[in-house]
Amino acid sequence: MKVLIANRGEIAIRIMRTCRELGFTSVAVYSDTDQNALHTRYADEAIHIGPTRAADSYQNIGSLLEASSQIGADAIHPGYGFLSENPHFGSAVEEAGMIFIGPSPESMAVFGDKLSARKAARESGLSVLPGPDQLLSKDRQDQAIPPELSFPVLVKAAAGGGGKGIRLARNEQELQEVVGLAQEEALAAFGDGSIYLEPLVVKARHIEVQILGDGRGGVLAFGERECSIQRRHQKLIEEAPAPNLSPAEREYITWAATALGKATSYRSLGTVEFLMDEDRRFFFIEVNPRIQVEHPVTEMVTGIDLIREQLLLATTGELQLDQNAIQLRGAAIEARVLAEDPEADFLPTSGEISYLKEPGGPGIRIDSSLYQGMKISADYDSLIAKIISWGPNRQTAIQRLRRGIKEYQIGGVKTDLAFLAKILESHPYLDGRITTSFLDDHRIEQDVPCEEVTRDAAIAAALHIHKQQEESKGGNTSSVDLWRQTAWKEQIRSGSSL
Amino acid sequence: MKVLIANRGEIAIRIMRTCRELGFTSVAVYSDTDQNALHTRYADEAIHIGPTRAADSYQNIGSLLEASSQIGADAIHPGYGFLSENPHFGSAVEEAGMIFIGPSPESMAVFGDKLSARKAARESGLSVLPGPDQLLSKDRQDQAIPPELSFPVLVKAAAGGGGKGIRLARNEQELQEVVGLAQEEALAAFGDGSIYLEPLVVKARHIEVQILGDGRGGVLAFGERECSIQRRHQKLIEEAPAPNLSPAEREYITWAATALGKATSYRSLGTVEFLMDEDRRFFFIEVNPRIQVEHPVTEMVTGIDLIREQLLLATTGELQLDQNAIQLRGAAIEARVLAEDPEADFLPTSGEISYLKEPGGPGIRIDSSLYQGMKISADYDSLIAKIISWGPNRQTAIQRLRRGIKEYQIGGVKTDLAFLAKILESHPYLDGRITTSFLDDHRIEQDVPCEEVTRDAAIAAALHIHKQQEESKGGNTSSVDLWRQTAWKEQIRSGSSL
Amino acid sequence: MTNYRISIADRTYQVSIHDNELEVNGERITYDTDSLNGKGLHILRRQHRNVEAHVEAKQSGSYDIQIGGNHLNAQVAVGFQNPQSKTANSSGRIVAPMPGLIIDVLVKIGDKVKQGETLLIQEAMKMQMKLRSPLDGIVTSIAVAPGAQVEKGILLVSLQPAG
Amino acid sequence: MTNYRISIADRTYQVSIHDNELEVNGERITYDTDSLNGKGLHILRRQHRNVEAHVEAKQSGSYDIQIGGNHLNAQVAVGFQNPQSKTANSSGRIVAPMPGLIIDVLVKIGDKVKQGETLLIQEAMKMQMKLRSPLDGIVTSIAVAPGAQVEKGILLVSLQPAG
Repeated sequence: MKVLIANRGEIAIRIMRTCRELGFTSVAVYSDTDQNALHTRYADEAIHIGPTRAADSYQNIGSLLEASSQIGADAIHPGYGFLSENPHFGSAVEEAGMIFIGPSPESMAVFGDKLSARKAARESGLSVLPGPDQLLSKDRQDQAIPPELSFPVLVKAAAGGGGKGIRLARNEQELQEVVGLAQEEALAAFGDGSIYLEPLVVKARHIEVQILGDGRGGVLAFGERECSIQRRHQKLIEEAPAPNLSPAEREYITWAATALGKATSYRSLGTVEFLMDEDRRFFFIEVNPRIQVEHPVTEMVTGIDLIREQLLLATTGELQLDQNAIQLRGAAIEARVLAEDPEADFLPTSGEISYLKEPGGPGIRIDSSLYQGMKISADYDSLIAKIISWGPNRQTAIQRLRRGIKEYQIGGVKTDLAFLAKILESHPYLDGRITTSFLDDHRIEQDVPCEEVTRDAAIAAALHIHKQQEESKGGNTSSVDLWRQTAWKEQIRSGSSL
Repeated sequence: MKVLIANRGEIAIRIMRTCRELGFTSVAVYSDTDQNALHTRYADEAIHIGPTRAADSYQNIGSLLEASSQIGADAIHPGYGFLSENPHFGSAVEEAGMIFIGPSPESMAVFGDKLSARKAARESGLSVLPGPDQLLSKDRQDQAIPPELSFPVLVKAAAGGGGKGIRLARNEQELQEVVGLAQEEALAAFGDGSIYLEPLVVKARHIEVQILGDGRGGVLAFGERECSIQRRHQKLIEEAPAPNLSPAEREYITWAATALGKATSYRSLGTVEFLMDEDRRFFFIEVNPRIQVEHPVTEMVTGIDLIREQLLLATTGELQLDQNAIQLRGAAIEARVLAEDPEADFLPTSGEISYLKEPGGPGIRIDSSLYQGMKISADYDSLIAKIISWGPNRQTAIQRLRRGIKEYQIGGVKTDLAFLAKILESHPYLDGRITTSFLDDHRIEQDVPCEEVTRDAAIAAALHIHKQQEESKGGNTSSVDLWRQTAWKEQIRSGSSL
Repeated sequence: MTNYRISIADRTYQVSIHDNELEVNGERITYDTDSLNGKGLHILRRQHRNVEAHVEAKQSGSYDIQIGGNHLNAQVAVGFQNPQSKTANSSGRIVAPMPGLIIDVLVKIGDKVKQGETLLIQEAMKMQMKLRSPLDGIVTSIAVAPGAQVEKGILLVSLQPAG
Repeated sequence: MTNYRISIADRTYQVSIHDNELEVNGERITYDTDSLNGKGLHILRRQHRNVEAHVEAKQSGSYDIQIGGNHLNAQVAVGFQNPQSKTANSSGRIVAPMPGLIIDVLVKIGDKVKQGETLLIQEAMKMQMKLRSPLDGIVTSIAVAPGAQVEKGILLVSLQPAG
């Protein structure tokens, strides 16, 4: 079985790892920029698919099909993002005689469009947020917003996913401003500029259920994930199980997700997303018809490799487990390591990874595509690694994740690691008081470092520059060797302190 | 709570990780050679304890107590090796008013001496290997071996542990030859040259049970580990649970280990080691009164952090769990990454770590003290890292461990990684046909690499040298930039292949 | 003897390095230090602590320092030159806040703009953002056109403050 | 143009590098290659595969290469010099098989020794091992004394073969 992974970065490597464990041959694809990327070296085979711009490479169906044919792939895994939710891609892969490791074209058609997804959910008996099941036209200056909605509203891409292309409008004027931008963004990201309106639910929690369906009505549920900690509508920290859910609440969403999967004969992995409002009512939002960034927390608490189950289902046509085999244990949390600057409104950062030391030890999993010498660019998503912790309970999982984040050393590029650590130390997070407005409600600020730390930093900087200058003068003996003559032994003996 | 860790390498970092999760302050100690070691930077505080020779630093009770007093430590964790089984150390720590995170001096006295351990086990109703409960004198040329023994026999250090100082004698002449060497080795390693004889059990399996006692008769058992894959009587690959044990067999060794712990009012972590012979009879060998190298496999299948339980017991005096909370799930395997050359009789290797990329992804745990720029020397143990896998069953755990080993890149120092991979691919291992003579019975040979690989290696070597030479000529432009002009695009278009 | 003036988080240190002596703000320091690789990993062995710092040169005079979980920026002047800021008042300079693609330029030279008015739209990481005017003024130069790929910090538009 | 003769696992390759051309055993190669860091990480992009190789210089002319899970040793001669082995027959040379401490020297110069007889005892990683004579002969020189710390490959004892 030769599987081409039509993606890059950590998710490509994640999928290849399971391929390797199963003895499947994995094929990497790469754009110009990615010619030395870790995923191209991890794969058993690798093939170039086009220039850096995603539309010409990772989102280019023609290139991908040509590469698949050239290399003799039996199956294609789309990962997340890029073409993963594009219904044409799955169909084209199947028409070319290959296995598409994802939902059937029918499921994709239903759930790829957020409005038809709402319809399917309502028909399966799920509560859906109020709002019209129709698209917004671009020139809507004259229209009033529909009577069932009131400001604030969210403008969302109908073909969207992963929190991209969502805009908030608090009044009529803002709505007029963002409509155009949202449409352009949606077109750029998903190849489809359709947008629609949804009410903004305040103090909501984002909770989702992982399912796997066999396409014939057999559906497994793998428990829920809490993904409320978001910036710019994109998830930052996710956990399983969702804290403080009652057994009845958990049972309800599991039922709802399974019912929707069964009603639509859902095939492959998918995530049924819900909002829980202040009154603890659940509303269906959408189905993500693909593997998700945050799937590892489910793997940690169930002990099940979701990609393995997905690959085996795709190649055999049969689910390998039954629902009784899915038992949760402990708690898991994922933090997304981003090449973004939280102190500058999460703007993307770039640079070359000059030093890398990834965390380890008990209860820590790293899904990363980083390597020393890697160049981080703004060409693709800013997600560069994920750190996931497991513990017998939520408190231990938090303690471990904090410990792991402190161990993570990524030199050369500014990341959100310190910001993630601050969230995990904040009282509302520890208490499980989490909503999608967490980062607006609770200002997460970096501590001013203590004097000792800045002093050490200043010394390190001076040493560094001094050493560089001495080296550029041509001598091989670096100044730092001289420092060693100031023996610490004497200091300790003399008891001198600073 | 300030905990000084009287150790180095991966186990020091392992213990500090849990300290950090619990909010305990950790203190590293270091010898001259280790002044930049990772454990000294991981700890909250660090203190120098003497020159490189272990007897003068990590095994120097005086230095350690002085350091503890200077830095105000509340407790000392000995790790494994070094002073961990030295009864004087535990007593000295407690007399100095600190908590010793390990067995009581009484337990240490019973189990530190392998002969009194045999006696205690026999009194608790455990089967013990035949042999006299007395030491061997150095000048035993005139003595016959005791009537209950026959060749081959093992010469073992009474104060030993970790497989060190064990010698095989197949006949009277070999016995005479090895007695002196074994005594000297025991003296060097444990500060005590006492040795004794034990029959060699052929086709034996080495199976051990992890216990934690409260020192007042309360004892928890955490399941067993299979540690039969050994080289030079030192474990190489360990797993939990032991494959192919019947429920009755598992119940028996659990009972035996717990009974011995209760009878001796055992305190802290310990491992009760058994041999299982060809007729599936279990014989007690010894108790290791300390944390063991292979403890992570037990942590992976129980989900319990053994160091955490040990630290909390030591600081509160109470066990935090009851036996019902210890439930096994799946299978875990550990492989020891050694700076040794398996093709040269496992002789130690040395060098500087020039490149490091550690494995990740689902079900992989790394316990390592490696960092890029680290100098590996023969001053201490050759264990440089551990890779541990977990899977829902043994087969998946093996697949994952193989995958993880293949991901592990350690440049600059030859290791046993490729050898470990070959063991994990061998049929007897996959079938669970494991005995302590595995590596003698099954010749594990490296494949001759295929022609494509050696050809690529030759090209890489030539490029490397060429680049170095051009750089030493002073130019900043490296030759490799020129290669890039040979565009791959043309090759792909022209379809040229090698 | 080389002197460095280093500013970190509103604190300023004067560090002097001469042979095997190191002074901070005039005080002799007796740390032992090591540099572990050629890439900026430095270890300061203080009395009861080993501190690890990663130093990375950014723009001229600006360094990133990772130390104890902190990610700090240091401004360094060598030889105690007074860093007399010769850069013009930059409030009229609109620079790219990140690398990315210029989607649209909404103004032309000579336009009067108000504070908060959108001047350009830039895209990066598939996110579009409006770059707004920081003041009331007149557009004096435009350095980019739609479709341009720009580096972070590149000057995009210059404004002359009004009044 | 530089020529390299490279021996790996009993195979020998002649690699020629000249500007942007690379030949292996006379055949023009059209790989695209890159060097990712200054530390010996090379990437060979072949037609349908990206291969990663880590190259590390060991002793003169000897290189360690890690590639695809293999750990290979390469002997390299630059410029096709015939590596005329000028080293003496080394069978009478006892060298340290690893770095460590010499615990005991059991022979003295002029001693007749038999094949398999223990000449020295060395300790490393707390394990003692006997270094035995590879042949029958006479001890002609002893380079170490008990207590010496030796590097791997250091000459310890020389023997003159008997007969």
